Amino acid sequence: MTLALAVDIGLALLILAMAAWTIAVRDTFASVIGFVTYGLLLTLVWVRLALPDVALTEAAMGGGLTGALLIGAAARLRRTEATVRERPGVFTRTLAAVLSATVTAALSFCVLNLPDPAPTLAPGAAAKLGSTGVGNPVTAVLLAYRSMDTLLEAIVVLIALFGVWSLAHDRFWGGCPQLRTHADSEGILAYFARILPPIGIIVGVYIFWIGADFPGGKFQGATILAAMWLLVIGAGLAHFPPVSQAWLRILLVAGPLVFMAIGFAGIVTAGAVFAYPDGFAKPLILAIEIALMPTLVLALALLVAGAPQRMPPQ
Amino acid sequence: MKIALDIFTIFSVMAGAFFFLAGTVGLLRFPDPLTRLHALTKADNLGLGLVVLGLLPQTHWPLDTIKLIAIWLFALLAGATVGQLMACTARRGGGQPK
Amino acid sequence: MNGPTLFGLCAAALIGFGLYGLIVNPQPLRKIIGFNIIGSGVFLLFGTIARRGAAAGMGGDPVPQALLITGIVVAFSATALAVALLLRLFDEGGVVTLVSEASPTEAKADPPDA
Amino acid sequence: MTMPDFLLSAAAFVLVMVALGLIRILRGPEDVDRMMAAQLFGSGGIAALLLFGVATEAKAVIDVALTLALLAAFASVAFVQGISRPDSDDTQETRDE
Repeated sequence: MTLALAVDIGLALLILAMAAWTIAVRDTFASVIGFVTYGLLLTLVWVRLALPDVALTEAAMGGGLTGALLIGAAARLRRTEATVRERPGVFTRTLAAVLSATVTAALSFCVLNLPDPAPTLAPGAAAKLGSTGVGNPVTAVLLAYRSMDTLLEAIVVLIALFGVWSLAHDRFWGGCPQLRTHADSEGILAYFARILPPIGIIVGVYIFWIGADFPGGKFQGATILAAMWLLVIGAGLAHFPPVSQAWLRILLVAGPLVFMAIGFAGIVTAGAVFAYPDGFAKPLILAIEIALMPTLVLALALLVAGAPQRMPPQ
Repeated sequence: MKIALDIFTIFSVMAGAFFFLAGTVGLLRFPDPLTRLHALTKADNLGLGLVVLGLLPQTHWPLDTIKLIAIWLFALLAGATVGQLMACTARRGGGQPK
Repeated sequence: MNGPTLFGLCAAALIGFGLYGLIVNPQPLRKIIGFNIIGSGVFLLFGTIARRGAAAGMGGDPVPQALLITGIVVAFSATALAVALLLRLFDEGGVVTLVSEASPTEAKADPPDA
Repeated sequence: MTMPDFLLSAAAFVLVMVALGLIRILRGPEDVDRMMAAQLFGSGGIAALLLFGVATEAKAVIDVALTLALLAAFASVAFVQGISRPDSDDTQETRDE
């Protein structure tokens, strides 16, 4: 037990040091590298807290998409960020430090005074788990008990994507997003991008599939699949489709639409919005997940890709 | 048989841990990026490989065993790719010289 | 002191660090990173609460866990939107800073220290 | 010392080792060095997760390690692509040594 606590303390100190360095370092590129490592440390913390579903999400997001997004942005902004050397003066920094320390102190006070025994919804979630047909309580919360949240989340992801698209120049409206690539098709990266994605797709679908009964699920699986797609494009083996393509737009909205249709059908079949009729919970949950999957894969990858930057070749 | 497998696990995991030690020492002590890269890839391939090898007898056949082997293969592939790409970048000047 | 409490305090400190970085760093990309560190601190606080709610044979309360997963995905989407805004700003003006020439008087009244 | 205890100690040891490697992130001097430290920390983290997962029989941890291993090269690939500018001196890469 003492070993476990020692590991926890070491991990906590390490993550604090990493966060402090990420904020304090002068070079933006170095800061982004620090943040990628910080995400990895966070994954270890989730495992130590025995929250494997969250750890999987963090591993896929932090390891794959967030790193690619921030590193890409830092690379494009490199020249300008280097010129910004000035920092706020002593007064501003002192004020900021005092404010931050106050917030930390207040939150620490709250953490030390959390009610004991802790309130929990776990027994309630466990009691009705049988009626949903899924074995993983987190999946049950996401798609049965609080499915409204999940629907709104998918819509938020889509709205963010539309926001990104709307930032395109007028002349590129409806065009293709682009990653920074310069790889030749014979290089090591192209080789890597030919070998890894087929296996990666299997892993992604596996993580998605076991989500019904074990830690995993559509968000984690979709993130892995999106990362594989980005890898293929980043190696120059494929290109993003123009965002004006009909199939792309249909797949993007299909997930939320199926979700909503099943949700509102609940009024007729089960007497409440987002209620599932007896005995049909599992197949309906599965239908929603399968419909959401392409939406999430495309939306997450296109969010990393950013606004359209060129018109498709005629 | 169980004892023999356990001893195998202990030795293999310790050897793997040693390579992580060596990788860290190399990363900290070697003078230039290319030699550091060599230390890094040693830890990647051998350190993780030996840990995986040592853990194989302790896992449940077949799914966990296959996953463990897959993890090592991913790490090998990633290590080889990253090693080459980083070496090219390092030769070019390692990005931004300070 | 146990694991969850320790990481709860760690989360409080992370939120403070992130807030400081958000205020002090002039580069917008650094502000985005600072904001993400605040976000991860909030998630960790939430995770502490989830872990404390371990019951009924589960390692943690599943409701905060599900909200955490939702939160991580939404935080990524917001970050992507922020980065896209930043890159567009860069394309328009070629400069991305929220201080510099816009407020030279402030720099004079409050000189950067050595 | 039982097998789980040994595996947990080994996990802690590997974690301490790669955490020490993070000093390279602090010191640099170049971004490549920093990225290498991040990469080493990635594989060390995977090894620690596996040791931890097998020791505690937590099967999901192996899936976390699988995800991390699958995406292990991702940040480094993005880094290398970001750092080399397509519009400048990429073509003379091999000659100027």
